[in-house]
Amino acid sequence: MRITCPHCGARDAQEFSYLGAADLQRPEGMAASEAAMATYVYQRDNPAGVHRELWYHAAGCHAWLVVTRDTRSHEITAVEVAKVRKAGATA
Amino acid sequence: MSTQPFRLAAGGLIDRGRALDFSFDGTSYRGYAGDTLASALLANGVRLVGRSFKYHRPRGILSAGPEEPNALVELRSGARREPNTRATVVELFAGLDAASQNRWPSLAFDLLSINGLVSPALVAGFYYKTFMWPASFWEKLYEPLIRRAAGLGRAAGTEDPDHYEKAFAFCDLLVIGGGPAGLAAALAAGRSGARVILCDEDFRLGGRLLADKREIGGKPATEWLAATLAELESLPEVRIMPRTTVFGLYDHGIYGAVERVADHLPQPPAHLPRQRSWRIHARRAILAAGALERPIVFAGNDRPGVMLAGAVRAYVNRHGVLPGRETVLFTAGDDGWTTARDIAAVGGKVAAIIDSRSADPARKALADKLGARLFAGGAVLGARGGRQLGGVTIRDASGAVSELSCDLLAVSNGWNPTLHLTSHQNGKPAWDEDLQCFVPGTVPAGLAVAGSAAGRFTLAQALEDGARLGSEAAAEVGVAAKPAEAVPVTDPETNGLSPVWRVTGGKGKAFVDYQNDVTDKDVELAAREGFRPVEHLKRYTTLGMATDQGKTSNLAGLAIMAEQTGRTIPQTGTTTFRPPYTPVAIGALAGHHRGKDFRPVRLAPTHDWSKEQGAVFVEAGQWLRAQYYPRPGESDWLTTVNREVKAVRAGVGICDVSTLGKIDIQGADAAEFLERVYINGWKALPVGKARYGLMLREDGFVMDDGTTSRLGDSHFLMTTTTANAGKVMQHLEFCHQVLWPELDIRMVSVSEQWAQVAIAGPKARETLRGVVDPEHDLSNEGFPYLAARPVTVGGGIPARLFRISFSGELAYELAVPADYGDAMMRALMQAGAPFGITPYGTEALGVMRIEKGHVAGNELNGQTTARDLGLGRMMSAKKDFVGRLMAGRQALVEQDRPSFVGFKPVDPGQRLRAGAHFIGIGKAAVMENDEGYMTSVAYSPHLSHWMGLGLIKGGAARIGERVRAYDPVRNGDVVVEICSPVFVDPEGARLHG
Amino acid sequence: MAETARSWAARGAWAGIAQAGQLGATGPAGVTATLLDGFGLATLIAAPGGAAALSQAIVARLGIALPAMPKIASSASHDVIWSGPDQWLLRATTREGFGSLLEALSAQAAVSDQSDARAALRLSGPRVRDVLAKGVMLDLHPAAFAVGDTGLTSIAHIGVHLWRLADGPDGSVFEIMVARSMVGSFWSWFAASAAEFGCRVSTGRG
Amino acid sequence: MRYSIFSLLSQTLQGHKGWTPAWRDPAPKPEYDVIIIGGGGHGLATAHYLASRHGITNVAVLEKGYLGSGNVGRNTTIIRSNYLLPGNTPFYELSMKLWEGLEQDLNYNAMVSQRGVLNLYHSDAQRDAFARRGNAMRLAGVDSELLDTEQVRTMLPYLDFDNARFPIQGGLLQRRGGSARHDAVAWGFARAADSRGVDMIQNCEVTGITMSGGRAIGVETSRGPIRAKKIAMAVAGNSSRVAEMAGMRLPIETHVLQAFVSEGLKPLIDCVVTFGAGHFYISQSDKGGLVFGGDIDGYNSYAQRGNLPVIEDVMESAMALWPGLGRVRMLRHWGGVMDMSMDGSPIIDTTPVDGLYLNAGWCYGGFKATPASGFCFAHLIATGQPHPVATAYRLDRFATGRVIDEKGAGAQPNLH
Repeated sequence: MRITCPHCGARDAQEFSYLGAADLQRPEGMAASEAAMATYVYQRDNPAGVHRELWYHAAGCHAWLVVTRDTRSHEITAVEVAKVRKAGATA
Repeated sequence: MSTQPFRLAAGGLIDRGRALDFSFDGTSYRGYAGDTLASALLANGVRLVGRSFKYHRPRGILSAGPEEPNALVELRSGARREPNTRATVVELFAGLDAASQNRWPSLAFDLLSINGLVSPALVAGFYYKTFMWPASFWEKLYEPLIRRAAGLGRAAGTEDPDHYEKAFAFCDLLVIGGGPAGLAAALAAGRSGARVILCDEDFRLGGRLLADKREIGGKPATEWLAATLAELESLPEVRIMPRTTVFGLYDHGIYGAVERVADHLPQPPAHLPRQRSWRIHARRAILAAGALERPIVFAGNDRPGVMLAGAVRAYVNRHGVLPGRETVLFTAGDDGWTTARDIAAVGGKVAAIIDSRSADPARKALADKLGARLFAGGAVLGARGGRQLGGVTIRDASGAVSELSCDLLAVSNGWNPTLHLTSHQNGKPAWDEDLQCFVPGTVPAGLAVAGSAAGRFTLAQALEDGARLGSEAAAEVGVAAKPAEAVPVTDPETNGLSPVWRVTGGKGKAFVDYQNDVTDKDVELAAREGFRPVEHLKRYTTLGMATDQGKTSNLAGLAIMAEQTGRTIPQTGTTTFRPPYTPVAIGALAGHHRGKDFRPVRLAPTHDWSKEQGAVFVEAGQWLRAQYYPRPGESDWLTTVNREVKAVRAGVGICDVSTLGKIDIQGADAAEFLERVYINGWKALPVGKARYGLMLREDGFVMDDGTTSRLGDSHFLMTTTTANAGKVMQHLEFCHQVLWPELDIRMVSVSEQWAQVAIAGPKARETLRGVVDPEHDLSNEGFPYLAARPVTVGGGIPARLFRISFSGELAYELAVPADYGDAMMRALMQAGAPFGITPYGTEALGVMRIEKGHVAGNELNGQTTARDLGLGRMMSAKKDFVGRLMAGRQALVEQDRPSFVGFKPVDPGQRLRAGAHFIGIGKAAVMENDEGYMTSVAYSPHLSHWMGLGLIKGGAARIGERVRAYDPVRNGDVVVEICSPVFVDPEGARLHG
Repeated sequence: MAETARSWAARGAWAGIAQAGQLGATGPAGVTATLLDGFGLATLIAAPGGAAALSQAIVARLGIALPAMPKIASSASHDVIWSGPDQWLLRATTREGFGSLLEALSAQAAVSDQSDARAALRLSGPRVRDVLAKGVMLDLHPAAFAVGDTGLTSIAHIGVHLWRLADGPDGSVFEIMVARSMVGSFWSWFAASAAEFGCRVSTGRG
Repeated sequence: MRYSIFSLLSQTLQGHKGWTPAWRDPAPKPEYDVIIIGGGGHGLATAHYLASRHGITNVAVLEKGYLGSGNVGRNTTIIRSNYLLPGNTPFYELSMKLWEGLEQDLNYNAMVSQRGVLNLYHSDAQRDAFARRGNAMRLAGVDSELLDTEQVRTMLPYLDFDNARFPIQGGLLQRRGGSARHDAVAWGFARAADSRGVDMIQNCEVTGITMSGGRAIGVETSRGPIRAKKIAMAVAGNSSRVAEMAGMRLPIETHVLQAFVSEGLKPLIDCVVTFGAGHFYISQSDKGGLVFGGDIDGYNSYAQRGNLPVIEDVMESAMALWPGLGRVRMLRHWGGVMDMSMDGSPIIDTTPVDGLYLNAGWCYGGFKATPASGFCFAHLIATGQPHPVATAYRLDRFATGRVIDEKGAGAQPNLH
């Protein structure tokens, strides 16, 4: 596979390490519940189809990326920088 | 030396001026440059080349290409022996040495051919139905026998003396196959300036143009071939790679290829690899891999001398070999007739032509012209002969059966497109009813298929496809394409075909899959027993599972299954292919990475100094670290380690700790960030101080620990364990970039910048005094425990000094820029000489940390919590941190979780071992009584007995109690007493000394 | 970083690993390798939103601007090399004055001295791309990787930072930086890969 | 018909004309007592044990493709019970015992071959971790032996002992481990279940789970609706997709694992060996092919195929372990998709949906578990209670923290 890092350009997937689903929201703060955290840590949609997922450009620029990829065909339709995505969202 | 009795007097693309001597099964032969091993054997009249897998039937040469199922040999000898090598693709070289395989004692007389006598019982799947009684006989008797009989060639087993490489290539267009379609494609794209890579598995480009006598533009096709190659070679952005097989298609336009750099030489020249594996990144690719000819299933169709008609043509036209004196042609289409014509053209005798199609006056006329008897509407019922074809039994249109003698039977049944790569991405081929073959169905993005590989079998179509697709690919990648020129094919082409999948009624076995000895009866049996889905058929009969991956057999198997089940071929299934297209040497795909180069090794800046000191090194993850420093006269490692430990505790020692991960963390929110990633507090840490930190994974288990120092208000230096440095960096980047991008954190690894050494022992300060520049106060007050500050050494060299201790002694860690690591060690040795300074390694380091009850990798094994390790109180209740909530889960806070304590043998003479499990005294050694396990052990020279750290249910509450340390895998069973994990100086007096 | 005479001997990253001479095939060298030593190197990371200010500070001091893309910008004495979002390597051909430069820049950036952290190699020669193709997973074709381009990637499981400098007398010129601790394994790969073409090795200053 | 040497010889005399189909090809009935979704190894084993041990025969196995088309036909055929944690060891040991009697139980030769499984270690710490595991196995009544370098050298003299980046220091050997013929396992269970009346329905894809009042009462399929009192999922690789039909999310990601086979060779290696300094294991099949594999590709995938980086990683490990493999050719490689659970261990449990039972999360260890998985799942379905050796495989263990994490890798499936 090739992943087009928004910073570095198209690279072999070998340069990246994978974490998993990208859109999980960590329950933040002292008020967060154990149950919500367990869901965040363990439960996954695991879709057969379009999947937004986190990849870390370990051998490159060290950016965490959100890659939109189809888990049936491996086709990649979008790559975003995770940091920018989160900063751009309403926090 | 034989005289090549089957070599034609003239012709062929061989260099008769370059004779090459070679040997097969110990007999010497001669061939020419341009031969394959197969063509040279045929030239010499060698027909019997191998034995089949199951029945050990004599086998010859069926094909002239990569699809060869029969002519597999062991090539070369000794450590370079290559089993299962297809003689049809081996380029002949001087001194080539090959041997037949899967026979004993000899090829001509193979004892296991008695399998043929019991063969009626050895049908598909017979082994699933028997060998079950008595139960113990399967493994003791039946299976060893089966294993010995199975397999084909013998691997060398010993170390491969050749080396291999990997390489990466990028192109606009990858053309797979250097036949007419591929050449036309490469030319069209190359002329427009596109970056083109043209790969061909053969050592000579041209594909079928080498095997067929054709005309292009009114001239022999070989002239067009030569001109095209010359032009391609002149184009700077075109790279031609012969002897290179594109074996697989992977995601996003990545193609795997293997280049046989030196397989055509007796052995690789100096500085060249044997093979090179390529990862080719292609924006577009054109598959122009041609087609593979199909045999016909009839009794005895495996006799040496039964050959594909197209292969016969290749031997005649390309190699100047007519592999028989008297040929019979069995054809289901027009293409076979070309073979008859070409044989006649070189003066060979075509005794008869059996055309399965009904009578046709034009064909009759042609047969007459060739001097061959024609049996229109006929079939070959069977072939006879043992080690060599003796004749065929034929049935004519009227049903009359007769015998013909011949020594070569050319079989023509149409061609299957070489579409393998189109199915590597789960693409399914589609059945073409008109062409009676599978053609590419769903084709992966970026790939186009040209010529025969697309089922467009004529030369005109190949040239047209190549030119068109080559231009299109160039346009698609944004190169200004030049219009492709039309290249006329000027000789007539006909392509009539009415395939015959099998002929019934003959005597003896009729093979579908030659190599795995699968017969038509096996397919029938599979149908009878319900193994009807194509995958069941393949798996039950082993059809298509041999080294040729069913290139010549899959379709016939499907066709027979279709006939048995009353379905059409496409209803029965499709033929799909898994990578690689042809088998690939493991060494090629490994490249440089074997032996010491399997993975990079990391060396500390002090490595050469340690080596000079006589260190024994140990693999510690990626690093090589000094394990201990033996001195002359020391009988074993324990003696050395004991000396090192004693020297530290009595005087001073130094140990490299450069391998620890070091992360520079700066930014306004650095302290806040540490609050969130560590379980303990950081905001109150003063500048110039260090603190021990522990971090959890989000699931609440311990991830890593280390000492982090505050170098400035918004500047921290984190250390990680050696093993987890990369993992922690990635985790911190995740926390910052994904969880809390709003924080101002700026992190970078500085692990490589600093050479760092631990200086430990009561004389550490005095030693250091001789190294650190005098203006720095090192007194206990001036540089107290956990101080962490910049200093200078050696007359102004910037350094960092940390007063931290893993050994429990008065200790420091001194970090200098890596270029000065070597000098630092020398300076310390000099400064410490009066105190008997001693270098110590990771073993002594380990002993001392166990003596002090510090946790390390064995305890931080990913299965332990902070509480388990006695560090639960570090967890701040006032802040959120990674892992906080999950660490509070029911099962993680249960009182009876095994927790961290020390152990000492009740009999001080007994040795402890890590990995032993704890069992209550007097309790049975069963899982239910398992109370925990020993994580780390060492011999304490201070205590003069072994000591251990471990995790046991009840933990510290049980101090003083005795349990068994049960270690049956090493015959250990030692009674130990649970004790405090701190064995030496529990008050910490030495630390503050 | 060293600015005054010291009593300790510095030992560069290549010491004990590689030395001047000829590797592999004899005859005219297909590749020329220069082992670089003695340069100053530091990581600069801009504060959030602070890249422009940092770039201005660099322009003011060194006359070169920080590239926003994976590029290298060079003056006679310094290079700034993109090494990640809002992150650069600053390289000086000599360590003279480097410490004070870093100190001056630390107001605008998180600065981490890396002068001793990397081994660097300059490569040129007619077969330089053929050697690099045996390990580099980037397209280094002149049209795809222009003068001034840089990339962080890996070779033979070893992280590298490479860039292309202005062409020299024997064609394209590349430099590669590799973590100091792994330079032995890197050299093992390089020597095996360059042997086919023959390689002349010399030493030089960065 | 009963298989034996006598039936084989008798059929040989009749030209093999009398063999009957190994199983029927029935149309689905409108309703069953139990529907098993998934005609792979675990589903078929579950059917066999439901019928043979619990007398529950009004059972349908619904398979979207052909029987055995999932991971039972795609794995590297290794069987072993060399586990560390008490949640796992007794379960896999039950599986091993079932393997040992499988041929007689099924009247089908699945070619179980106890050739030994040897895990190599390359450091003192790894040795001690292996000792911990070997001792845990002994405590659970499982055979294990810790070998030193010389003992390994005697067994496998051609490994790289002298020039290795990570020298071999020894190994943990389970002699009773080995391999079995994967397809035959599926076929043997299918044939045995069929002989007791279980309907094996191929080309029948489940497209929905019919719910009524929070209870699963049937399935929609490509061959029409089918009702059932109990519905059991055994669709590892696709568990999340089927669970979604019942509105559930699972602690599972689907990943691709590649496997490899070499050309057929004369006997070369007599046991299963795993490399401890990389991801690689190898054995040799009865037919002579070296069967080997390595790490998962490491990203979510349902594509049943992988990519070159892992292929190369496997070959590098192969050469590092055994430099004599250089000229041996890889014949085929393929991928299977697996349920990678969040702690690396499986789930055999009831679900929040009444009437729906879950068998999932087998990671890359599903094949060796096949008999015990079916045995314990059948027990759960028939009795409503977990089998004693499978009590740890609860779905709620992630919430309670009772995870079974053999590697200590944490909640990250691609690290297990």
